[in-house]
Amino acid sequence: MEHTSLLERILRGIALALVVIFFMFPIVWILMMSFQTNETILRIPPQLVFEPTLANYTALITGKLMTAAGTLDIAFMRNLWNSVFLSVTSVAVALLLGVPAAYAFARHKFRGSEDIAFTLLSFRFAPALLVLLPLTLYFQKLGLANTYIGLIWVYQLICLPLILWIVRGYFEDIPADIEYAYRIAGHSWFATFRKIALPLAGPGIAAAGLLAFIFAWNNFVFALVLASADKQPVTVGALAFITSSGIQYGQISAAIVLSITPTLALALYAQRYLVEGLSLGAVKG
Amino acid sequence: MASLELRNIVKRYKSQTVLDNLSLTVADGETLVLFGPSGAGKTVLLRLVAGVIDPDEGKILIGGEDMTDLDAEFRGVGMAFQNFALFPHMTAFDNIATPLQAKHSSQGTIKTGVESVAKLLKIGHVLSHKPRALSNGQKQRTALARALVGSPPLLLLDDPLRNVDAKLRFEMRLELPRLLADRGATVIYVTQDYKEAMALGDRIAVMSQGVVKQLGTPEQIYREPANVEIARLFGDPTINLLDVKPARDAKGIYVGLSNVQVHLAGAHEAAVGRDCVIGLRPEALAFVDERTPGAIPVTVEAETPLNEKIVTLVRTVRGREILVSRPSGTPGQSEGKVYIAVDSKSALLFDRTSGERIGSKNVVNLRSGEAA
Amino acid sequence: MTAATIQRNRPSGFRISKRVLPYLLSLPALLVCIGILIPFLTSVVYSFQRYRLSQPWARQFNWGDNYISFFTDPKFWNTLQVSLLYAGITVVLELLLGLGIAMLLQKRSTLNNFISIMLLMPLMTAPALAALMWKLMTNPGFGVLSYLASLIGLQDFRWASSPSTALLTVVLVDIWVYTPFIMILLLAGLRSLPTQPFEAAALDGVPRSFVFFRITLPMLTPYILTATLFRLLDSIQQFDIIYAMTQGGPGDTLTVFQVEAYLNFFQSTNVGRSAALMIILWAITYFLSNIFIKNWLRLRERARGQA
Amino acid sequence: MHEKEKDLIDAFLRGQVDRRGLIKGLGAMGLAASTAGTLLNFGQTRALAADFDWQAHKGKTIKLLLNKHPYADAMIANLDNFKKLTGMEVVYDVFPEDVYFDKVTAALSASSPEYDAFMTGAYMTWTYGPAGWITDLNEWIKDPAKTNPKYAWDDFLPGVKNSCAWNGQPGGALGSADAKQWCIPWGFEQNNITYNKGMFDKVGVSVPGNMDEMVATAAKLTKDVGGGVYGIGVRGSRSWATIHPGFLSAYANFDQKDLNVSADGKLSAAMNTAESKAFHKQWVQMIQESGPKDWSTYTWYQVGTDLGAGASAMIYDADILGYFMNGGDNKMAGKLAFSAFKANPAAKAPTPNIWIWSLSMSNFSKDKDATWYFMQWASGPEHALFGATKMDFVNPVRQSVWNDEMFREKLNKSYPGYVEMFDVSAPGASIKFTPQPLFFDLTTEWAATLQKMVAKEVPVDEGLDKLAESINSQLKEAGLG
Repeated sequence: MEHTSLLERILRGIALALVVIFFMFPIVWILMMSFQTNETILRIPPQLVFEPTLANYTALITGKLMTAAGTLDIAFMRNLWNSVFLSVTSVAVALLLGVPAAYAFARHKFRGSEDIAFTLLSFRFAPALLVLLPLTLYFQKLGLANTYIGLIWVYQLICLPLILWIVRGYFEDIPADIEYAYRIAGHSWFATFRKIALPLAGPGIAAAGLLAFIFAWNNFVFALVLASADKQPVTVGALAFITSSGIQYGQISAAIVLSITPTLALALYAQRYLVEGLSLGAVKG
Repeated sequence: MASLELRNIVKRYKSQTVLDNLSLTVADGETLVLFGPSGAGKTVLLRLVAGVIDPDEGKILIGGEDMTDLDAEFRGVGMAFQNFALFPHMTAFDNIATPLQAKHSSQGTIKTGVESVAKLLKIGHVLSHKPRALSNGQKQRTALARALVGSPPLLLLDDPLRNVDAKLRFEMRLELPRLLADRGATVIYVTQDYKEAMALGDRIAVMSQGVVKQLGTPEQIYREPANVEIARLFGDPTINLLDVKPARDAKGIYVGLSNVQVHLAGAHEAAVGRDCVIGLRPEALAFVDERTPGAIPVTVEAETPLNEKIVTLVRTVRGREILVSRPSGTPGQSEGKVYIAVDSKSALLFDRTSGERIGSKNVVNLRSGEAA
Repeated sequence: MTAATIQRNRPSGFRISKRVLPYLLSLPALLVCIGILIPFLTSVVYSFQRYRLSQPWARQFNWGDNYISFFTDPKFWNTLQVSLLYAGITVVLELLLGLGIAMLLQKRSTLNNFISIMLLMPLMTAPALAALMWKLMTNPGFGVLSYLASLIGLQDFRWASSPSTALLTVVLVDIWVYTPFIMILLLAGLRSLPTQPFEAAALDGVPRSFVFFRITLPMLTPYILTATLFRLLDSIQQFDIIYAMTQGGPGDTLTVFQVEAYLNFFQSTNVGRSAALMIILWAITYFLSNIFIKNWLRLRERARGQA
Repeated sequence: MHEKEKDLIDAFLRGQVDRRGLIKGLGAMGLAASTAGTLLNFGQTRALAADFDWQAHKGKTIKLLLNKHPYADAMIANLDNFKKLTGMEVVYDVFPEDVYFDKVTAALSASSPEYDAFMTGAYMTWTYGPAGWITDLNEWIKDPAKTNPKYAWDDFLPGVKNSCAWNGQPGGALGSADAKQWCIPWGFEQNNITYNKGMFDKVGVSVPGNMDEMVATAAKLTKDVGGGVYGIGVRGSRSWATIHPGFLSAYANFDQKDLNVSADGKLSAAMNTAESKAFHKQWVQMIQESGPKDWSTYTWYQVGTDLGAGASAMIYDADILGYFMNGGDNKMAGKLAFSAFKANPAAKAPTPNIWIWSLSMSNFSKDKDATWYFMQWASGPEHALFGATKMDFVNPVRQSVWNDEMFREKLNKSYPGYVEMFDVSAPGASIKFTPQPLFFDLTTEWAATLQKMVAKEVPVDEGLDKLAESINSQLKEAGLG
C-alpha cells in the first residue's frame, strides 16, 4: 500500500475532494443560511456575500420568533430536548435488548434462531403507516398514547432491528475460540459476554448505536401521531418555521444546524469506534 | 484424581458424524497425544473434554466424576489453542491471569502466579504488551502460560506448535516434555506432526474419521502400525510401499521384489497367497554387496541429506521407486547401479484391500494398557 | 499437585441451562417487538375491508376486492414500477458510491477519520428537512444549484419539477442523505478485514483488480449485504424525500407505495385501500429481504472460510 | 386597572365615546395603543358577562388542537380574557401546518377524546362530518340558553357561513335548509390577484381584467421585467391545494363545475366540457409561458415567497398570502397591490373560491357544552374585532368587523386596495366545489392531470377526458356515481 504512485495519489485526492464537495456543500450552504434572513437568502441569483446575523439562533434559543405577523412563541428547545431524550432512551433500550439477542443469534445456533432473527428484522419493514391507525387505537386503550414510554416502545421498531443485525455480524466475527478460552479459564458465560464479547464487538455496537440514534432522531411520524405537542421532536418543531408569512429558511437552517450538533458531537466523540471496524485487527487472521 | 475417561462419545454436525462411538481412557499424569490428519475429530474431541461443546451421546468423566453436563468453567481444565485465542484487548499479563482471576485469587497471588509461569516460559519481558505487539512465538508461549498458570489437573493442548516457525517448534519440542512432566498434569496433546507425537506422548491415539484407529506407545505405533495409513503417517522419509504377493517355500515366507526372493522373518502365516502391500521403512533398507542373499539391484536416482540422515532415491529394474536412508557419515553410493537389502524383521505386510496389517490384533478395544 | 481437583470452581445456586440461555437472551427483544404484531394483524384485517373513514356506514368485508382492484389499475402498476425503479437505482448507486468512498478513506489517518464523520452529516439531517433545503437550492431563482447549473450551460434545468428529471433529482437527494449510511458500514467492514491476504497479494505482485474482486469484495460481502439490506428496506419505503420534494408528481412520476398509501390514508381516508397497498409493500420487502438473508448467511460462511 | 380607565372603557361600551376617542383618551392616560386594545377587550369581557352566565363551566379545562397560524396566535394572545371571563382553563397543542391535518386525522380516526375542539378547513369537514368525528353545531348556536345573546350568528358573511354547512348528502348544496353546521368560520381567504406595482409600472401593463388579459399580461411581464422574474405565480403541486385557489376561482367564473349532480343524487365528472377544455388550455398555456419554472412543486409558500422576494410579478392566489407578503422582512413589503379578478369577460362579478379556517367540535369531547363556551367566545364579535385590529386576523368572517372603521383604516393604510378588492369579490365568494367524501381523491388526481398537461405529457382534451373517466369510475366504486 505504501508504494502507490504519485498519479494515483493525485487521482485519489481529486476523487476525495469531489466527494467532500458533493456531500458537504449543502451542509455548508445550510450553515451559511442559518446566519441570514430570508431577505438575503432569497436573492436572484444567490450570492455568497451577506451580513451575518445571529437572529435565527437567538429566536430558536429564546423561543421568540419575529415574523411579519408579529412575535410567535416557539418551542424549539423543548423539541430539541424531546429529540435528545427520545433518541437516547430508545437507543439505550434497544441496546439493552438487542445486544444480548444479537449475541444469542451469533453464538448459539439454536432451534428457530434464524426464524426469530428474521421475524425481528421483519418488524423493520412493516411500514409505519401500516400500523399507525391500529397502534393509535390500542395505545389509547392501554393508556400509552401521549406518553414517553409508549413512544420509546414504538421507537424500538426503528432501533432494535438495526442494532440486532449489525451487532450480530460483529459478534460472529469474533472467533469462538477466544470466548471458549475465557470460559475454560473458569469464567461464566455472562462474564465472558461482558469481558470478552462486548469489548471486542464494541466498535460495532457503537456504530449500530449511532446509526440507530440517527434514524430515531430523524423520525417524526410516530411522535406526531401518538403524542401531543409537548412531546414532539425537533423534526416536527423545525416545520413550524413554515409560517403563513413564508418559509423562514434562515430559522429552518439554524434548526437543522442545532439539530445536527448533538449527533455530530456524539459521532466525533465515538469516532475511534465508529470507523475502526472490529477492534484490533489481531482478532482476525 | 485427574484421569480422563470418555465413554461411547458420539458427536454429529447435521448429518455428519464427527466422533463415532469413541471411548478412551487417559491415566492420571499421563500425556496422551491425539494424532491424525485434519478432520479426524481431534479438536472436536478436545472441545468436548473442555466442555465448550456437548456430545450427542456418551459420557465424559474427569477424575472419575461425570462432567458431561457441566459447563466449561466448572471443569477445571487448562487449554491452549492452535490459533492461541488470546484476548486481543488485554495485555499478556491479563491474558495469563484470567484463570487465576476466575478463582478470585488475591492480586498478590495472581502476580506471583503469572510471573512465575511467565519466567518459566521466558516471556517475563513482554507481559505488558498486548497480543498484537507479540511475535508468534511469544503469543504461543502466552497461550501456553495461560493454560498452565492455574495448575489445572487436566491440560488440553490443541496443536500449540502448529502456527509457530520451525526453529521455535524445534525448541519447544525439547522444552515441552520437561515442562509437562514437572507439572504432573494429565495432558491431552493434539498434533499433526508425528515427531511431536513421538517426542511428547506417553501414548499416542491415532485418529481418523472420528474413530481411534490405533492406540499405543510411540514405539508400538511405529513398529507395529495397525494399517497402511498409520504406517505412512509415521516416519520421515515416508515408508516405502510395494505391492507383493507373499508365498512360502522351505525357508519360510517370502516376497518377490524385483525378481529377487526376499524372505521375511517376522511375517504372519495369514499373508501367504494374499494380495499384499509390503511396507519397508527407509532405514530398514541398507546398501549391500551384490553377493548378499536377497540383494536387490537398483539404480541410484538422487540423494538428499535430511536432518541427520541421507536419503537416497533408487529405482528397481521394474521401475519402482524406493527411498533408502542411512545415518549421515556412513558410506553410500550416489550414482549408478547398487544393491540394497531388506531388514526382514522390520518389514510390514498389509492386506491390499483393507489396508490392515496382517498379524496385528484388531485394535478396537482401546482401554488403557490393552493396546496392540 | 494433589490439590488439583479441589481448586476447581463448583457450580453454585441457580444455573441457566445451556439450551435455554439463547432463548432467554433473545426473548425480551422479541417480546418488545411482538406487541407491534397486533396492530399489524389489525391492519391486515382492514386490508380485506371496504373501509373509508368518511363512509363509516359502508364498512364491511369485501375480502380480496382491494387487492383485485389493483390488478386492473394502471396506477398501481405505475406505483409498483416506480417503487422498484427508485429502490433499485438508489441502492445500486449508493452502494457503488459508498464502497468507493469507503475505499478512499480506508487508510487509517486522523484526516480520513475526520472526513468520514463529516460525511455523516447529511444522514443526520432529517430527510424531510433535507428535502426542503434541496427544494430551495434547486429553485430556479434563488437556488444556488440552479445557479451553478446555469453557469455550466444548464440554463433551463428543471430538477424535481419536470417529469424527465424528477426521478433523477429525488434520487440525487436520496444519494446525498443515505450514501453515508452505506459508507460508514463498509468503512468499518474494510478496516476490520485481516491484513494478511492483502500483504501476501502485494508481495506476490497480484494485480489490484484481482485483489479487489477476489479478496476484498468476497470478504466484504457480509457487510455489503447488511448495508444493502437496510438501505433497500428503507428505499423501497421512501416517503419523506419524495413527498417533500414533489408530493409524488409531476403527474404520476413518483407515486411510490408510501406516497400512494399516505394519500389514501390521510387525505382520502380510504383505510382499506391504504392497508392493502401497505401489505403488498410489506410482502415485497419480506420477499426481497428473505432472499437477502439466505444469501447473507451463506456468504458469511464463505467469507469466514476465507478469512 | 385604574378606575378612570375603567370608566372610559365603560363609556365607550355604552356608546358615549367613539373608538378613536377611547384610544385617544387612554393614550392621554399613558397607555400604549396595544395595551389599550387588551384593556378594551377586558372591558368588553366584563360587558359580555352582564347578559350571560359565562361562569357556568367555571373550573373546567378544555384542550384545543391548533395549527401554527396567525389566527391561532391572535386567539392565544387574547386567551387570558376568556379565562377571566369564564374561569375555565384552556390548554392547546400547536402543530406546524405541514403536518397539522395528519395530526387531526390521526387523533380523530382513533376516536381520541384528547382534543375538544380544533381548527379545520371546510373541505376537511366533508370527511370528518360523515365519519362521525365532529358535531353539528346548530344544536348550540340555536339554543339561547347556551349561546350568549350578543353572539350575532347573523353577523357572519353568509357565503362563508353557508360554506361550512352541509347536509352530508354527496352533492348536497352547501348551506341548504337541512345542512349541519360542521364548523364555524374563523377567518377566510378569497383568491384574487396580488401584484407587484413597481414591475407593472416598469413594463407598462395594468391589472388584467379577464383570463385572456391575464395570459397576455403574464407573458409580457415574463418577457420584459427581466432579472429572471416571471409573470404569474400559481400553485402546482400534486395536491388538492393546486385546484382550489386561483384555478377553481377562474374556472367557476366560466360557470364550470367539478361535478354534476343528477336529480337522483348521483355524481358525475363535469370537467370535460368544451368550455372547461378551453379554460384548461389557457391556464396550461399561461403556466408554460409565464409560470414558475418549477411550477409542479409549488405550494402556497413558494408562491408567496416568490412574490415577497420579487421573483414573480403577480400571484393569483389567496388574498391573505399577498397581505402577508406585503409586510415583515420581505423584500417587496409595502410594494404590493391587490385586485379582484373576473376571469370570464361575460361574468358579472368575480367568483372567488374560498378557504375557510374554522373551528370544529370533536364528537369525542367529554364536555361539549364547555367546549362550546370557548368556541362561541373565539368566534364571537369581540374576539374577531380584537384579532382583526390588533393582530393579523384577516380576513375576518364577520360583517361587523368589515364595517369597523378602525379595521378598514388599518388596511387602507398599509394595504392599499385591499378593502376595495374585498368589497368587490366578497359577494361572489363561496366554496365552488361540490361537497362529497371523495374530495381529496378527485382534486389530487385533477392536479396530477394538470401537471401532465403542463409537462406536455398529455394533450388537454385527452387529459380531461381521461380524468373524467377515472373520476366517474371512482365515484361509482364509492357508491356515489
